Amino acid sequence: MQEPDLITEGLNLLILGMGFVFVFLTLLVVATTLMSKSINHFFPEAEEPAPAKAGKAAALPTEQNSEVIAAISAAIHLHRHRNKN
Amino acid sequence: MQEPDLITEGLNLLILGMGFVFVFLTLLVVATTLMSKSINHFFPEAEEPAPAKAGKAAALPTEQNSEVIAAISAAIHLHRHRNKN
Amino acid sequence: MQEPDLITEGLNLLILGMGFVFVFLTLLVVATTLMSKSINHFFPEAEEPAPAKAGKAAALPTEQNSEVIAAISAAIHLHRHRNKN
Amino acid sequence: MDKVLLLWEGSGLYNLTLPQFIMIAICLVLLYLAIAKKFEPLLLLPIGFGGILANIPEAGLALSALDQAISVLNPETARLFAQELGITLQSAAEEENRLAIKAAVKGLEDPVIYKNLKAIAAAQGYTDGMLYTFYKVTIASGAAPLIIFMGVGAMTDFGPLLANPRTLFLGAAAQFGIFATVLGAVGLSALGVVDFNINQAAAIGIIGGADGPTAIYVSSILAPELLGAIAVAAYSYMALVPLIQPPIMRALTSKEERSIQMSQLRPVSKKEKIIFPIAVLGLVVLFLPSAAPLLGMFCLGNLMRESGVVERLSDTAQNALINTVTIFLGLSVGSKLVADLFLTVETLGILSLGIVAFGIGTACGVLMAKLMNRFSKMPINPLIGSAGVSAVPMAARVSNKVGLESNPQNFLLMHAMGPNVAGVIGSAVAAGIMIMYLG
Amino acid sequence: MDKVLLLWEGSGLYNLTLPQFIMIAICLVLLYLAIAKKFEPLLLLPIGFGGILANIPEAGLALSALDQAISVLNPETARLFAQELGITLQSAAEEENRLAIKAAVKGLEDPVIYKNLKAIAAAQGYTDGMLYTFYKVTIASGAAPLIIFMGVGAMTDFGPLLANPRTLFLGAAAQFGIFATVLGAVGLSALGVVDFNINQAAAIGIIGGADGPTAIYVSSILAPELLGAIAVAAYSYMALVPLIQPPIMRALTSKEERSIQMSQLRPVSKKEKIIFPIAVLGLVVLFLPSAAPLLGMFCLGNLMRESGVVERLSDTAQNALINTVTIFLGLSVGSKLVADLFLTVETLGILSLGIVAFGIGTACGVLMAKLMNRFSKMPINPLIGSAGVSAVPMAARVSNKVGLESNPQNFLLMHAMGPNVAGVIGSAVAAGIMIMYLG
Amino acid sequence: MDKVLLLWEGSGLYNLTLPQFIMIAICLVLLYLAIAKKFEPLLLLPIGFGGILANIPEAGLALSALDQAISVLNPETARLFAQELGITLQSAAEEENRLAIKAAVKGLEDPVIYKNLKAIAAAQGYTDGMLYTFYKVTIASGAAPLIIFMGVGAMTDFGPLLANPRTLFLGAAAQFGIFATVLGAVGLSALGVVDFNINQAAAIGIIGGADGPTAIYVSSILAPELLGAIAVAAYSYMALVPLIQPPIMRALTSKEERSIQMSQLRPVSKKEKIIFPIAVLGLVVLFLPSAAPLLGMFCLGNLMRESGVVERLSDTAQNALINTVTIFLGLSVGSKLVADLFLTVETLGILSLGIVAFGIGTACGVLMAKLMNRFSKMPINPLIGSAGVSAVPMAARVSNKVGLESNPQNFLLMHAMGPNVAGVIGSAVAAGIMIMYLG
Ligand code: NA
Ligand code: NA
Ligand code: NA
Repeated sequence: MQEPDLITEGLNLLILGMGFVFVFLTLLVVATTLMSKSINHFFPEAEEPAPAKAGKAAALPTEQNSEVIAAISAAIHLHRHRNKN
Repeated sequence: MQEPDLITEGLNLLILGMGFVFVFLTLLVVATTLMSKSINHFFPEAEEPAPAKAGKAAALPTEQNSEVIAAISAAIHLHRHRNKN
Repeated sequence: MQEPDLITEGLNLLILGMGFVFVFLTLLVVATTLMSKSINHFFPEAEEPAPAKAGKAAALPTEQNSEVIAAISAAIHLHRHRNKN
Repeated sequence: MDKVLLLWEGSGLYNLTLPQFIMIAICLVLLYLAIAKKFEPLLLLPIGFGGILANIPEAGLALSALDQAISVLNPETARLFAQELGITLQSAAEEENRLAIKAAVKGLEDPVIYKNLKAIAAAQGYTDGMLYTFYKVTIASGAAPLIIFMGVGAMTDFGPLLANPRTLFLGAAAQFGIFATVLGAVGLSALGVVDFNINQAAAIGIIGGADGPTAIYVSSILAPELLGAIAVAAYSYMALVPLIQPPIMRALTSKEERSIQMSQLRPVSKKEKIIFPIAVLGLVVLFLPSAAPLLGMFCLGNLMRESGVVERLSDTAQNALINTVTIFLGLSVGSKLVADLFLTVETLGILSLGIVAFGIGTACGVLMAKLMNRFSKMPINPLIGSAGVSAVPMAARVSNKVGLESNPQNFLLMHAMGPNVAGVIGSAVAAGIMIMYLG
Repeated sequence: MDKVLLLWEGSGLYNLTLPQFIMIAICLVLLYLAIAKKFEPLLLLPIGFGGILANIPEAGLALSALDQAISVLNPETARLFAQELGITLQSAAEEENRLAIKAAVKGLEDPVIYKNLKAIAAAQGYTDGMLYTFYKVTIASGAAPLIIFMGVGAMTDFGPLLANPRTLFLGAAAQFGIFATVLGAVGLSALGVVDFNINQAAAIGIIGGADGPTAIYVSSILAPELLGAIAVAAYSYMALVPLIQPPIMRALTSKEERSIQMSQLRPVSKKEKIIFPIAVLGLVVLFLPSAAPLLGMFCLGNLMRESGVVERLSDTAQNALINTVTIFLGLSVGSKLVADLFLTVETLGILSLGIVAFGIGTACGVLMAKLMNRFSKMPINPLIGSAGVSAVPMAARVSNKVGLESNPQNFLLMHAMGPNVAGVIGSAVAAGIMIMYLG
Repeated sequence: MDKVLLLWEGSGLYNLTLPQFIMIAICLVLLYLAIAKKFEPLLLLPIGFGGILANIPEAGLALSALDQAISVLNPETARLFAQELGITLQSAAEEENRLAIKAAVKGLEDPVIYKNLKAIAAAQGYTDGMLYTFYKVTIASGAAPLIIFMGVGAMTDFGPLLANPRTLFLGAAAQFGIFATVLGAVGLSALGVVDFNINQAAAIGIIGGADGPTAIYVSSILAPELLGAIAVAAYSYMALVPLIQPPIMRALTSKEERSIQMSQLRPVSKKEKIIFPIAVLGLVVLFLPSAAPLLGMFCLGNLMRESGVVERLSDTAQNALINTVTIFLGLSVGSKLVADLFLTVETLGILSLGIVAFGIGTACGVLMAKLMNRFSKMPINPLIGSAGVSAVPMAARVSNKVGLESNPQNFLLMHAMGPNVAGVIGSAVAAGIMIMYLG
């Protein structure tokens, strides 16, 4: 008796599971599409993505960059100094 | 009967708390002033703070700096090389 | 009665411990030597160590280097520009 | 088909209650403030997100295994619980049995039976919800606010304070907001508006300390049931400092006072900075042992920073460690934003009292600065008094900004950093007194 | 001399069993694959190493204190255990007593007695093995896979998915591999080949999700005894994706289909990226509360990334935190590679079913893409369907590579990233359904 | 006014005992050494700070909830404890009742009653002290020293050892310091000077291993009550290596021996470095399972380093993870510096024996090198023998420095790194034997 039950359970899980996965992701497609459309309609921002990205990249390493720039300045100073001699 | 007790407790806490906060921070003012005076008297170190700060900044990124310097040298080398042509 | 037992235990531990440490590390010497010999025999790789090391050093900071190089390029550009004036 | 029904009956849409819906909306507002308005995003983003998770119906993320077992009691578990509790379940209806057991557990006094119930729930396959686990590890253990306080210590520069130690008095005066709010809370209770006991009143007062980890630490000890509202109030009002403080500062000062220029701060030697955290710790040892966890970890962080010999530890305390703990602390605070804890009239009381606390603290700081100005040779701009509430470094920036309005050459930022960090010490001292007196 | 004998009798060489030897050899193969072949080394290196540690004879690193006490039962502990269990030890032979107690503990139903036995073992000086401790803290608590999932969320860019949301269907179709494998597992059981119950079958199926943390999370809830084999299978097959997928992809598509060029993806605004994780969370709240831990942490990580206001938290979630958790997760998974759990016919079943799951998932993704192509104006290259199994970012790279073979100008990588991350969501949804239905 | 009295009676000044004062002074000396003299500051700074916190009167930071409940026993808790313990409290005086209960708890054998007492204390509102919590999580669990050892493994380059494997013998010989010290400790006990049992003697001996995590791990298992003194001794003497070793090294060698130039080390291939940690693990599996936690984690760290495929994990193990654990390990060790554990004649014994252990280890390393020189073709400078005690990398630097004194062209640093890391393996092996024999 146990085997048929097990297979039934497996089939149930298959149908229920795939059904729900599709329902859920379909809802997500709908939600995402609506969301994107309304955002692009109400807040049309042609140029935003690019600066946003750049902003992110620049956020953390500022301190580092200043060090780097200091090092470079020093190196260039040295380089000019040596060139003179 | 409970309400007056609660208010008394609140008043107690107010008087005791503010009193103790002032006592504690006054002691801290005294301790800090004495500490600073004795340190500046026994170890007069006009120039220490600045190198201390520099030392701290330089502590960790040494390894990084060497990389940076290597990169700079390479770049400058390239730059000189290109200038020649 | 307890003291002599304790000393016996200490002596036991000394003999057993030092004995085993030597046995273990001797086995390790043997294993290591055999391992090194067979590796260098079957995979003679005169030049591997160096690139391996370089590879390791280069693994993580790639992203960083690109930043550094961008910074350097900017600095050099600036430097050339200023030299012109 | 039964199974589809099961899925539907287990769905959020089917089970969502109005209070849960309202809480989720509130949490979305918190996320909006954190992201779009940059309201203390490091804390309010995880708090808001955790709040949403905590209110997902049927997920039980904020419940312990025992609470979950009781909330969805199956007959077998009910039987075992009843046996352990020594009660008999007469009713045929499962729901009545569930309520009987719930009431019996609530009234339970014997901790050994309680432990056994927990063991039974675990054996029946119930597990602690994710947020409950995070709460237990980070806040109930007391560890997370202390670790964050260590990181804050490692980020704090006591230089401006050491250059002008009298600014500690400003940090003391601003704590009046804390204790006045306690009085306000017990007053509201006496009037019958809300019902706070003295411990809850003290935990609410600490909002006036304007210091997140201190507020969370104190309320986790004195009134964990209010922790969600208190933390949200504390962080929100800290973000609102640029709106709350300036009107009060302007009302209490004349234009001449606001234009006072302060003399430049003397340089502070490395030795002084190293000894200062040890001196603070010494005073804690001598006078206020109950503040030892908070101020101890704060001083440890600062000593790691200033000693200069453990850069790696200081660096980790300021970055990887504090960031990790912040994520889980935020989620854990969010776990206290469940509807039945938050949607109460008490929360409204907390939010109202909290803003009063900020206002009183600001006013007392400014007034104290004016008072000190009478007795001192060195001039003190009263605007730096408001920075005594803490809210580091926002309050110091506000002092600077209001100062610049009156005198464009008057840079108060460094002078305001003294009372600003003094306020952190002051509220930790106040926290220690409350824990000692009530804990 | 007795002591030398003791040392010898306590040595690994004296106690090593053949199954332990085989397991150590298998783990060395895992290390070889991780290091020399770069098979998902971040996980397989610690898993393989943990597996060796778990199989060291006499070390008991993967055993709890109670298990250790039972495995080397001394007479005094035996007496105390027998007293607590309420059994009488008649036998003079210690080994017989040990087996009697072992059987009694195995058959024990009362969780309170179980707790007491643990207390007795601890009082007798037995301690949890190192790997057991790691397992308890990281996996049994559920925390580690969730924290890793948060980090993965913080590393994921949903831009390509948002630019073309229909690719979510590909991520849905590829989950068929999961459920088909469940059916295969119960089928094998029905045939009597192996003996899986429905929970075990579900945990095996999730291998087809091609997502490590999800697989570990699900099997830790539904079938912890199979966790070692399932995790090894999941990560190994993820590493083998470049070998498994291309033949299936080629068999199901014509050269023309493989050469289809897709139109360039539109730019996606920052606002869309911020709202997307909140939208996913909203659907979880409404429809699938049981997926809240997994998808909640994933969305939190992604929101931290995209909001741009908590860079420090996002950075820690992607680096120090996820790396730390990965080390201990790997070792903990390794603790389930002990011989008596792994060297079974079930493991062979799991390994066979796992690769079938990958194959079916791949095929369904490709077929779904072909189906969508019939009904859609915008052309879809069916090769990106295979990326719907997840295995981020390997599967997307495979789509790109196979695409380039047919048309050297056809760069599918970005297009394949959409279904690729959709597959992550898809398998988390599938995981939620399984946990709800069976957990 | 009563309340002010309460504040005063709760203050540290009122309650500070002389022993606590002395301990705080000792901890300040540790901080001074760490900061001003750079004595192993990464550990000694948190240890010293933790020691101060542990000795704050009335704060109870190093006490468990149960210990706190007993130390400030209120009548209600006393009644509940007495009931659980099955004793009757006849006395009217609370202090007598307290002592009666304290004695009963100390003599308690039944772990179940002990667990129940803990539950009662928690229910009465007592909580574990902060340092006690840290100790429980980091050291009592065994995790922290092992995680640090993993980080040390990830920082260790076995290249010099692999280029000259015979230096392993130097690392073996230097462990004589460990076992000789054990003998010394039992000898002192036999003479009645102090009272160490064999487990305590073994834990003291491990100081001679000159390896912090190993010393902490071993003493947490064999003699947790001595952990504070042992850790302080181990780290202090490691910092003093440049003072302790050179006189011994000079006394045992002639100027000619010290001037011996060693041939340059051969380059070691990446493959050898990858296989070495696996080979060490293999020997552990075969011969010394009890060393598996220590050497296993060490080898894992080294394999992560050398394999080159898990850079992120290796990087985290060497930085964020080891730093975090170091902070809490240090504080936890500090929690064992409470006056009644530390201010004993045993501590003086430990400190004396510890330095003897370092001396003997150094001497044996040097003598072994001289012995090897007799039988070997390749010359060995006996100065590198002293590096066999571990104390990485300080001892190797000392070898180099003393070598340069005799011959300014003689750079011994790389040659000394071989025995230096061999000493780490050697003392972990010794630790394994002790745990096996006594644990
Ligand atoms: Na404050
Ligand atoms: Na998937
Ligand atoms: Na050693």
